[in-house]
Amino acid sequence: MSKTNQPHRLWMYENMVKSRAFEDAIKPAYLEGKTPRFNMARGPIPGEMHLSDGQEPCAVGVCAHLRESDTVTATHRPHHAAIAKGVDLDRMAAEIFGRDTGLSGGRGGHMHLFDASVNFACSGIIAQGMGPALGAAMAAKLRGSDAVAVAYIGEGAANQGAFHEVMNLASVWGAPLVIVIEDNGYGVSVSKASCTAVSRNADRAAAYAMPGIHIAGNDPDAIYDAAGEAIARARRGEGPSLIEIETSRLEGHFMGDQEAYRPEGEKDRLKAMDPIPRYRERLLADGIDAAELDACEKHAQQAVETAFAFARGSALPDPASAFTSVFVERTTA
Amino acid sequence: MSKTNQPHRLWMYENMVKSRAFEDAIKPAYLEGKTPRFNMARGPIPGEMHLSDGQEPCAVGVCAHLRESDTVTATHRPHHAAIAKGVDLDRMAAEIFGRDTGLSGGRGGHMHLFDASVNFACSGIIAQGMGPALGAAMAAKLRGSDAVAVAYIGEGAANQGAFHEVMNLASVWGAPLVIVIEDNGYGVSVSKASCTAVSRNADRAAAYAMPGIHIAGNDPDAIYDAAGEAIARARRGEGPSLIEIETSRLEGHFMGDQEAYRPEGEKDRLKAMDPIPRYRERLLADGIDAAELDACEKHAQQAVETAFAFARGSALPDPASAFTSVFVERTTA
Amino acid sequence: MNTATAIRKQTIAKAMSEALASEMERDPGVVVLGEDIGKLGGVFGNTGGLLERFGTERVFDTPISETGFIGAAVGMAGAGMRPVVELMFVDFFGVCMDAIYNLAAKQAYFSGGQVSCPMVLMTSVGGGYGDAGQHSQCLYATFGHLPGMKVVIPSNAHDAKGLMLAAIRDENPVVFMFHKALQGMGWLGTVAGSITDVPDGEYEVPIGKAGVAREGTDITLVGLGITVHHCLAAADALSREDGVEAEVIDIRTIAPLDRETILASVRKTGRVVVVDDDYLSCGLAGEVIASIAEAGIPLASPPQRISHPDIPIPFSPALEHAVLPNAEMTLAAARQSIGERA
Amino acid sequence: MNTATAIRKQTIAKAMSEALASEMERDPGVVVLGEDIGKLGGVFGNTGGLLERFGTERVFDTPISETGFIGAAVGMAGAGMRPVVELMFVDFFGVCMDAIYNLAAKQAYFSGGQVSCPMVLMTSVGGGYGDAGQHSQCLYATFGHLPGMKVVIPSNAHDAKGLMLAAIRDENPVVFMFHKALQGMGWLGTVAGSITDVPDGEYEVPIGKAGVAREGTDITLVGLGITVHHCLAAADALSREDGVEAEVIDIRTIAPLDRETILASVRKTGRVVVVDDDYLSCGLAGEVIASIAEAGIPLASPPQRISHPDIPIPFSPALEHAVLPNAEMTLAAARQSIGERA
Ligand SMILES: Cc1ncc(C[n+]2csc(CCOP(=O)(O)OP(=O)(O)O)c2C)c(N)n1
Ligand SMILES: Cc1ncc(C[n+]2csc(CCOP(=O)(O)OP(=O)(O)O)c2C)c(N)n1
Ligand SMILES: [Mg+2]
Ligand SMILES: [Mg+2]
Repeated sequence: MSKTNQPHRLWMYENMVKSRAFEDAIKPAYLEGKTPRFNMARGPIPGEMHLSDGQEPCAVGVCAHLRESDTVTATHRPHHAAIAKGVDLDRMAAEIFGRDTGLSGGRGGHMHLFDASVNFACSGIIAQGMGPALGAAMAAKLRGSDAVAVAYIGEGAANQGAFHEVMNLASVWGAPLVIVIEDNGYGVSVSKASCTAVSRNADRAAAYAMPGIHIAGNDPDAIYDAAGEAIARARRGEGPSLIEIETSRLEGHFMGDQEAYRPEGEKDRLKAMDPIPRYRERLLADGIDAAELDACEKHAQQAVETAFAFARGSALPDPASAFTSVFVERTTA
Repeated sequence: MSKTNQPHRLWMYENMVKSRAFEDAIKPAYLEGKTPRFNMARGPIPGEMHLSDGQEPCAVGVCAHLRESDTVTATHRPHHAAIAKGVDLDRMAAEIFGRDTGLSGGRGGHMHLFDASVNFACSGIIAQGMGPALGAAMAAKLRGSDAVAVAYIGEGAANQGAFHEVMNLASVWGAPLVIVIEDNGYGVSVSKASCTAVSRNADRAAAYAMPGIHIAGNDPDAIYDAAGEAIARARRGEGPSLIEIETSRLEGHFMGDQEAYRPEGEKDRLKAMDPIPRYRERLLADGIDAAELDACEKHAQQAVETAFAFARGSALPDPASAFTSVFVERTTA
Repeated sequence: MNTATAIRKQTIAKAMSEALASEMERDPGVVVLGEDIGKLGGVFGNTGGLLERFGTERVFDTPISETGFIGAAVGMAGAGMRPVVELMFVDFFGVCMDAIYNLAAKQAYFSGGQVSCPMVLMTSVGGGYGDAGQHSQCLYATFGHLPGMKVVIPSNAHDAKGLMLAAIRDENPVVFMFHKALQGMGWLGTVAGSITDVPDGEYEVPIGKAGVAREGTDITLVGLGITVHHCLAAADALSREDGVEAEVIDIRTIAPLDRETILASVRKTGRVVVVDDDYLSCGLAGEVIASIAEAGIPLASPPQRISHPDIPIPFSPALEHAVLPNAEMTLAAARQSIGERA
Repeated sequence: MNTATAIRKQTIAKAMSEALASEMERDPGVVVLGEDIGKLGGVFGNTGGLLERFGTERVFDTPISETGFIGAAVGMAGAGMRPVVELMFVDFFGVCMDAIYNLAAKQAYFSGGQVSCPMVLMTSVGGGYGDAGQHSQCLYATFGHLPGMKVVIPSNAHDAKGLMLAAIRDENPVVFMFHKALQGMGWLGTVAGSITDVPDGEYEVPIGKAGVAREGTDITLVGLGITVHHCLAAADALSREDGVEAEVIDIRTIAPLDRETILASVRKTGRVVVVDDDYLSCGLAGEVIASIAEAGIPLASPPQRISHPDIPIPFSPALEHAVLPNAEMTLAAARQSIGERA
């Protein structure tokens, strides 16, 4: 980590904290109306809720290098990546609450966050965000811009056909695409080890003649460095890269998950390695002022509070709006 | 090639010749009714016709090791593999002619040859035969039999998602499956080099922790040796292998293909390397009697003539039979 | 055949897992494959306890490779086994439909009946719980349109068990849809009417036969899965408040569709409302109405259908609940039908 | 707008490639992707000459990776380009449907209109030439059932060019189906009526509007793609031999379906036969009939439909031609309709 990246480190810290604070605010809001017996259909935020607690380093380490004009496609577990990409937090919260002021007026919800102003999109179907990311990368390339695209996927997605097709196409086309695997060890209840033929998905990059980088430690700085190289490479027109990050999911697959599939004690071990306090300690050890970190935390907390107030203060959408935006009118002829 | 395999060499030669003779008989039959202007819809054999001329070594080198109880799934280009697997030649010809006596009573045609008695099946959708082959392999494994399955695909299929999924599953499950890539350099008009990120698909086997064997030379003996090892490995319960065979398609993608996409002179060069006369010379050089080879050729030719006579002598199916075999009645309860 | 007597109220999830266990016990060729169907017992609870009871040789937690493992199930079925495979949400059909409709559904036909495909594809359908447009679809018509597979959906636990038994024993591919709002998973809420007595012996509910969920003379309400319960609720209100006796038909088998049972009812009542929660255009409700029209049955008022409109399923409850068919819409349509003359 | 005058007889293939070339000329954001669409000019001739004219930066021969390159097209469209992508046969939808119906079709909705998806998916449909059950399907209803995409199919070259222009300029995903038997590839045979005058300027045929291919007063025959020609042939025979004047409607846009034009015709004639070559159950023909029935239009005889039966498409011509809808079946149904009273 070079000295010149100091501001990025604070940025990364603040965005990790913001993501965590956002999800810490989601948790009680999601559970409203769902007690005493948990019922996903109820409350102000119905449906599945996939939290990214513990995976924040993957979001900030990569997105620290990105511009608004770069594209990110995220998965069913998108909050941390959305926040790091600069998605409007107020409208994101409102979308998750299904409000009129949401990014999509409540049509999409938590698994379908789109913010065109920062080129952020999601898909809830495993590995299917990769194709659109490749397309965005190719659009940049064909237009001669140096914008890049990043596709986030989980390690479970690396066994889906779309992964293979997009990896090959990206390589053949020399697309400015970086594929980031967030390896949290599980696809719902199924462990990576039990369903993946290789121990490192990064090794699969060789099957597509592209660099494959494996990063252990769930460490924002290490991710920052590796992603910086891969993204710079893509910007230089040298083609795609695969980055595999060992990370950890500190909550269930979705809220309500009993997590009986985890080995005894695993969750405590993972929580003890929570990357956010660890990073705070590292920054302090590297001489950053506690006051600066406190300020980051405060900013983050305030942004989340504002966002939730905005969301809760917004109206539910007019039912008639369910019928709009199915098709978009032609703007030019 | 060990001496003990001498009978297999004659078997391989005879089956290559039989496949070629079969297709040489198909060609004029297919063109009946399609002249002066080629029209695929006309004649006794309508639809697409994918010939395997030049790819016969891939069929015989592998199938020489197979038993009836082993499964083969083939592609849209299935004749050579069907013949080498021992599919009933009469009923196969009748199926291609759309006759009542065909393997499937004319319901399937050239791209959907099924012969349950030798566990042979086809699919016309690229790479989609792999899943059923994996399933057949697993059925054998779960029942404790040492039967294996072989899935044939083209090199173009190695860029399809199904390839990736089945490779990974086969490895994770330790399935007795051998995947055979017939690399003829083209998927219709698109060259392998222009659409595949790696130069050797065998190298992709590493992404699934399975052996990947590359065989150059379109040589039945070399294929025989490599396939023998892979199949023995599968029978021993040691899991799947990938075999990539460099072969050549001596005709168009399908009959009627103008082949303008081929570089100047390529076709002549390939025809000069036709594996069948080359193998005949090799066998002669290795001391096999010309008379034995002549006898093989004669057997093959006779079998093909009998098959075509059977097909042409058979009735077209009763239209009412279009409605049967959609569902199969339950035989046991 | 119903060999049991004691009354045992069960959920559809439990009835499905019970049917699976009993068939696995009976037939060693039955194996279960899918994502999270082992350790977790199925996201929707329908494979609970199977791994513990039958082990990893019969119950396979798979990678997220639907094309691969559904394709493998086709091969297993062709080899004489009876795989039961789960596609967690029907919404995911887009990543694996070739294995379903070009392989499983056509294996018997392409082989001229030589090779059958006795497999069951279990898949969850339906919305109403805020899971948005990639996790709430029904796609009844998507599957019902394509030949070579049977497609069933139970509206209650009794039928779930009997249909599952019949599906596993069928020589043909059967798509077994189950509706999330009926599944009996507490965390999804459950329509009470789906929890019924489930006899504990073996019995089949025949595939290809619709059921008469309520007899009536004045109007026919046709539904499937959850909409059967909307129809029953509407029928209750009609009886109570309007003195109208509605007959309720539970389609139960989407393909092959039992047109006879529906037509017989409509011939009797002369009025019909069809309710499904799949998209409207080229939907199953339209198919039912077209079949009635083709048959030339004289109606006292035009046939009506209620379906999800031709829009993606919206996330916000304010939107989703406004467009999702329900009992009130069914009642209103029935009242309109009764009030009108053709 | 039609700015041209000279008469130029063209095939649909040529009309499609001409429309593509003219839009590529006009709009640098238009790119073409697919298998064999470059060097080969498209297996069905509809991209002929594009590679030579626009180069490898605009015309991409892809690997056999439909999920990958159709998904990429969604991303390109979201980024403001106008990709035209080919799925060689509609039968292959099963390997890539998620990219089509969960991504392309829902991008506008999920984003609340922020991100549109102006892409065209060209795909060949139809049988009749012996290519068997994985290469002969139509799947009109499969696509017409799922919201968020427009689906069109021309019955002649004039409409092919105008629909292609309109499709490329549409802000939304448009599935452009073309029927192999109308394509004008000599090697497939071609229905003569599909080869029409194609004005050489720019003009659009509006998406969402059915056409009246022949005016008439006595019965309405509804078709699309090739079945329009069956309807026209039947109408000719009816006029010549029966003194019956049939109106022929060319559906042209499968989704959104122009019910008004169809209903207006049926209101006038009181009799209707709908003909498609897709599978029957939950098909487009059924949708048309259901829409007529719902509208409560009084008919002089029950509506009829002719579709491919609910069986896989058989290979042998002896079987395929027995089950594939044709002009004779259309004529027979029309005569029955005329002869009957409701
Ligand atoms: C094609 C498809 N199959 C299955 C699912 C259901 N599903 C949702 S999340 C998930 C696990 C994904 O695992 P991974 O890719 O590792 O991401 P993680 O949840 O760990 O972030 C599964 C199986 C889906 N959404 N799409
Ligand atoms: C999923 C799918 N995409 C496209 C096709 C059309 N198609 C048929 S054969 C073929 C080329 C296949 O190439 P390869 O796998 O190398 O086999 P080969 O024809 O060379 O034997 C293509 C693209 C198909 N049948 N299935
Ligand atoms: Mg994971
Ligand atoms: Mg090839």
